[in-house]
Amino acid sequence: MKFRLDEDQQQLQATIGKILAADRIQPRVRAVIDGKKAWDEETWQELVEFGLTAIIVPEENDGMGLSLIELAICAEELGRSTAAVPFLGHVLATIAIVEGGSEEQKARLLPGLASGEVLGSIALTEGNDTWAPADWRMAPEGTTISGRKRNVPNGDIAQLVVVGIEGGRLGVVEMAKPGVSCETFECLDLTRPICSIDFDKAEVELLQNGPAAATRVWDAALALLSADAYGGAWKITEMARDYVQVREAFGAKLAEFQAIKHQLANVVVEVEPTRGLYWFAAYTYARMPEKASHAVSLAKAQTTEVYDICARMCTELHGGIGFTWEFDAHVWLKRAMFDTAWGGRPQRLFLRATEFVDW
Amino acid sequence: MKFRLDEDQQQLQATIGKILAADRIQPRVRAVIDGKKAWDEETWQELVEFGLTAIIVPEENDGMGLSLIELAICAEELGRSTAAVPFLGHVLATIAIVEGGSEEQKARLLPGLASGEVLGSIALTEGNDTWAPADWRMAPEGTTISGRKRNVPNGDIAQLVVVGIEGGRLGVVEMAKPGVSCETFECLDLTRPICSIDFDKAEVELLQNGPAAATRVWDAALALLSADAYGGAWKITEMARDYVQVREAFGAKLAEFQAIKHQLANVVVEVEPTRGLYWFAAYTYARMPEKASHAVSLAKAQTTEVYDICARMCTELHGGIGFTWEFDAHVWLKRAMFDTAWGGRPQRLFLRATEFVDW
Amino acid sequence: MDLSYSEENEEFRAKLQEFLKENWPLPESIGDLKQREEEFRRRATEAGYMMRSIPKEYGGSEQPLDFLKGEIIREEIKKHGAPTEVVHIGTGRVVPVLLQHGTPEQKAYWIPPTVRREFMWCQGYSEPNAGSDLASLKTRAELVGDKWIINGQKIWSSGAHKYPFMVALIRTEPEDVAPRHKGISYFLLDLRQPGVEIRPIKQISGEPEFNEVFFTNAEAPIDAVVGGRGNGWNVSRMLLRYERAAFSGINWADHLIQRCVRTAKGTMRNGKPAIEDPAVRADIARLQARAMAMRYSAYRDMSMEAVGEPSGDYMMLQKLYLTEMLLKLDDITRDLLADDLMMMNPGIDTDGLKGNAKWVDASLQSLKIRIAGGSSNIQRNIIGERVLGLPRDGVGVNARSNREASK
Amino acid sequence: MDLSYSEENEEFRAKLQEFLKENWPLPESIGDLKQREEEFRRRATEAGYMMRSIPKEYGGSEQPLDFLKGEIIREEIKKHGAPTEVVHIGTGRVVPVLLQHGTPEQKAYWIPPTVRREFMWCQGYSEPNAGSDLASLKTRAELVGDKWIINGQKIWSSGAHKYPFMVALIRTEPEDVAPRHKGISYFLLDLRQPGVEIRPIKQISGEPEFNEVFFTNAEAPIDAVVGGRGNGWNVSRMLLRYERAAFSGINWADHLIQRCVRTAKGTMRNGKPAIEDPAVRADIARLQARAMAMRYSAYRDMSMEAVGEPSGDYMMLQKLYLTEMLLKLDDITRDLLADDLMMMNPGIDTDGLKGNAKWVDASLQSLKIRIAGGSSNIQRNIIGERVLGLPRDGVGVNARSNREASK
Repeated sequence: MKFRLDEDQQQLQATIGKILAADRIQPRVRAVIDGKKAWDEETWQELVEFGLTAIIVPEENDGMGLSLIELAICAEELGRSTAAVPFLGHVLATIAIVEGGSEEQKARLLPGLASGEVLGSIALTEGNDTWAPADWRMAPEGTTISGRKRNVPNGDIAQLVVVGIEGGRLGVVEMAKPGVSCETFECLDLTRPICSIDFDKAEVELLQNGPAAATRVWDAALALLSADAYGGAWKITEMARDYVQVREAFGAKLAEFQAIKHQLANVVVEVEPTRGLYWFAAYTYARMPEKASHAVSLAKAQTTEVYDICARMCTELHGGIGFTWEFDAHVWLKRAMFDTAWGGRPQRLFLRATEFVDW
Repeated sequence: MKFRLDEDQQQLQATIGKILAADRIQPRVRAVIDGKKAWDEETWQELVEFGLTAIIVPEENDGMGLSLIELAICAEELGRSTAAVPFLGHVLATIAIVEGGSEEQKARLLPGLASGEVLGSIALTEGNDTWAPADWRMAPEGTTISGRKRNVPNGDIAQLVVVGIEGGRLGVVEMAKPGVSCETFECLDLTRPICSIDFDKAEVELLQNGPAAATRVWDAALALLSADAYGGAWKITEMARDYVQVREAFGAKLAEFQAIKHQLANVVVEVEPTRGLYWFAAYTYARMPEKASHAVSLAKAQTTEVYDICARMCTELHGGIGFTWEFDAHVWLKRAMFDTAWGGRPQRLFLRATEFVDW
Repeated sequence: MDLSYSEENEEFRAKLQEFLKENWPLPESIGDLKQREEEFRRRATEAGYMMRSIPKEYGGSEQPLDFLKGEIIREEIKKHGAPTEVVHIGTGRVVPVLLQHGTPEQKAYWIPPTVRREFMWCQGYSEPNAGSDLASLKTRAELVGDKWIINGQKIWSSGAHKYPFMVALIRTEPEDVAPRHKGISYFLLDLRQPGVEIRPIKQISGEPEFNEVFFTNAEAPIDAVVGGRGNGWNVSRMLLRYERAAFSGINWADHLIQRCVRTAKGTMRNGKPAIEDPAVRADIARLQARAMAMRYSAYRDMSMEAVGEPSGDYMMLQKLYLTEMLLKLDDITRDLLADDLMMMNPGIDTDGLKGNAKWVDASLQSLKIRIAGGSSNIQRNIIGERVLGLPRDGVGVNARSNREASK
Repeated sequence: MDLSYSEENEEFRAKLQEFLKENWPLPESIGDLKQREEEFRRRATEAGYMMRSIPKEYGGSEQPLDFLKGEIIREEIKKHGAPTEVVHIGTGRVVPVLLQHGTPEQKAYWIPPTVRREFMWCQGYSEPNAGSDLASLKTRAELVGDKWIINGQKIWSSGAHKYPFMVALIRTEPEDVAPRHKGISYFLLDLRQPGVEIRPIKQISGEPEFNEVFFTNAEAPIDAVVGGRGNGWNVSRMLLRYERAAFSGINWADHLIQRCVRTAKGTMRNGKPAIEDPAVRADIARLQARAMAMRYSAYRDMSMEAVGEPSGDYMMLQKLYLTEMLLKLDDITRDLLADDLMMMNPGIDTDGLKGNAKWVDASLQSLKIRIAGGSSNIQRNIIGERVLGLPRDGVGVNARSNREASK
């Protein structure tokens, strides 16, 4: 048993970490936050060139043939950097086709996604916490679908979207085709804007391998969001740690006040163990699929809840400045809130986990 | 509107407080805790002589004709002192007869309870959280009852016990009569030992005014336990406050460590507002009965939960000494645990409170 | 104990109801809605229902402090749907300070237009390096001739971008005055002058509310100081006892709980409204217990104060207690919101409409409450020291002065 | 990442299963149950399944550190129902210290009987005025001729009323040695002597476990000190790396969760087992997430350590993380217990029997965990300072030495 990153994985993390270094990414995130850009195309291009979009694609479909473990490591770094890139929707669309497509579908659809030429996204929930495949009500009529899907990440810039369909099936829709329209909103997390997509007799191509693939897609989402949460939580903890060692009040550094020190210690005690948890979630997905739904549900619920508490405490530790738009703490805070909500709120997922135990 | 204690009530509280002064009561509690005495008969006699048992009894039945407000004030002082006296069972039996008895029953039964000549107790639950009158399953056969009642406070020394009967009725049983036996246990809270009572065709006298009185008795119990919880919580908070100002570690008083100061501040923030809550609970019982069940349920759930958290934190603040039998902190801690459990656990009572709202 | 309204109170209520019936709504001949609202407030003040703690000569209705009547007025106006008294820093903070510490000239000059809301106020207390630790503030005013010349910077001034007047704490005495807070004075400033620059600060919700205010040789007349030079610390810390202060937080809590219930009714879970879920019900009941504890603790304090009894420490705890309650409320509403948490205005999407629009914003604002007006840690220090009598902090300037004192 | 067992591990498991089949249960001819258990343990040690970190010459089985094999042994012995290795202070703390710091004579004298559990140990660290702050301990040993003469008092010694040997920290150098902890030595003491008086302390659960131990001119031979005079602080703080340490807390947590599930199955609520209540299920799942986080964080640490990678700070956090988890478990079980919380042994009452007997005691013990072995506040200080690199406390002796250092 070796529960560590091997040399290739360490190398991968280091390289992604360099692309996503704070001094490179933060100004770009800021441009998006301040509405100067819709999203961070520059960083996305760098990540695509590096091969991020090819990681999870089988070698025979022009991918790297790596596993969700490698993808989760990258998700941790993305969470840490808060890069405003369409990672979540794209890789979940890719995974949906990897898991659900016929050989022909994979050969046709995956190379474009792997190379980043085609941008994908994923449309699961129909609102009100209907993330589970069993909750999807959108039914196909012949080769078309009609109705609304919600919370589609970066749906407004995607060219291809994988849609969850009644009975836990998955279908592929090209956004440019007739009968597809996208409504955007004022989003909480501006680094990962979501939209609603309305389908009006839009042409859909069903993936061959339905319900099992749908569960895999949901599970992959939960594992990746766990990784994002861990990465973000550690980063904002570091920011607070640095701040309290510089900022003074009452003639002393904030860090010299025991209450402050203990508040940060309590944060670390919660955050650090969620790394092992997200690793295990990604590991089960890749290597022990029979344990995956249980592990990813617990991991997503726990890591995102911890991220949220951590982000709130660390924002509070910054005092008034933490509550300003100009200061970056709220970018992490809002990503934390997004992470708790997308894919299912914590309480729902803790309950889902119990479907896989013998209680 | 005057939400304060009037001069008589202040006088009452001061007098009871003197009887129950720590330097008088603590050695007696200690004797009970250490098994040298079964209960604190001496203090009970003093309280009886003062008139504690007559407070809630109507004047026409040789009582003082005061309200639950006055009784709750006394309960606060009892909670504060942890006196090992059979107050809870006795006053609830009394209230059952006040609320449920016919004129003849009251005239016959109340004077003995008011004077303390007869010691009463109350038998409601049949185990497993069946405190609500609707949950009682013990059914009379003719003029007898059979079955087991649990968690009867000081049932082993009571002469008369009021029993909750199927359909929310109440009945009086004389403990000395045939067919009544009492099983004692190793109790958590040694100041208020509970026992189970087995009835085997035991003679029972039904009280005239059934279900409404039963609800009143339960409500009174909840209000009185709220008062006990507030009194106990403040006292153990004071003990911890005094301790951290004396005890030193690392060359400084514990109180000089900000973490300690904040832990105590957090305790006070929770404890202090529960006084208004228990006052309101007792007030509604006495003056706004239509609001009582709602208020007493919320008050009992909240004050006892706070007492428990407070007692744990204050015990912890005492370090190792807090975990020893010789030190008194555990007496409050265990009363706090008793207070959360007797009459219904907090979660159950929060839910009960919602029966009386329009949600 | 008596929570019932006295006969006098019931008469008061009856008269108020009559007043409301006669005076709201007002005929359209009086003007547009805003004008009618102002006319109503003018009449309510004249009748003794608004501006109750302000003397008649300054435009108030000069009524004795009576928190119960305050509650009756709030209840009845709300029930009737009439315009409520506008609470703002001017009447809430500046006027009470002036009434207690101002010269007759200061009162006459500042209070009437403030009561009429012609003078609107922002607050200039915090500075970039003096947040919780106000005693270390650095903005200075120097008396040159008969004018104060002010230089420095204030931050977190709510509304400075729209209100022309600022109540500010400014250092007027040398910095080495000990203790440090002795050199601070309480100023009333007119911001409409060249020496003042205002830069709005956007909040994390995206809305502007705060401002930075820069003073570069800004001017103020010699009588801009209230309560005497170097006495600003005491003046600003004056306990505010006006009828609405104690209950605004409590009424707000009750209001939020009601809104939470409505959201739970409108949220479907497994085909049933979430309000039918026992866990949700019990969670909301927990909030209700806290709101009830707050209300009756405040009633107790007020009742005891009214007869001169020492009323305990509840009012010192209320802010932290309320903050904790809002955190728990946030947990509940976010679980109810589910997906909708990801949109700033979920109400816009008709599919998602369930009265949620404000919860996301509330979730962000709940953070501000923990920071603003003295952080929770400062509150805990105060409670530890004043309520429990524990020693002052062993770290920083307080520790230093303690150590020096004990030498 | 690879969590699967290697072929070598699977072979190890197969051999162990065979060993277990052959050696447990043992024939009654060997003696009574206790004797058979001891014989099994002797054979298991000989076969390399117990006392793995102890050299053969001292009665161990001298196996290389392999936490995975440790887990396999635990799993298989449990599955088979055979006697487990007895964990005690002797093999858990004294022997590792001796192996690293002891002289050959000390090792030969102390280790073998400790391994055989003929020498049983209690710990003498805390004193009445030195709890969390061990560096301030006052019990003294003076070297008179070739003997140490010991005077003072120890407290919270678990088991001193039944175990004859104590491992103790005792001051041997002058008190003004700075820093204060430099004057402390690590002693192995025989308590069976006239100069030692032991007074049991009853716990709040009513059970005796702790003791006060008074030394009045008690004696110890000159070689009772391990690791050199004045070096006791370092010796006692040696990081203990033996196979079971990391996982005992985690395995315990898993065990408690399983027991909590059983209690929830046995508890009826509204005519249904409580385990069917979604709120109860989600609550227990929350515990499971924490137990899972602990297990895989520990696996990660161990795996990285095994190849010499810096393994992060998880092991420093585990105690607080576990403590928090036990608090949450306590909340759940107490809600399930309901009325039964009022009895120390609810299992006695057949009506109430639902495997609850130990939860009330567990609820009380959960407090001890927070206090014992360094209070939670001390843990938070350590985490703040060592994990986050924050400055040391500004209060007390550390502050003083910091201030002096910065002069």
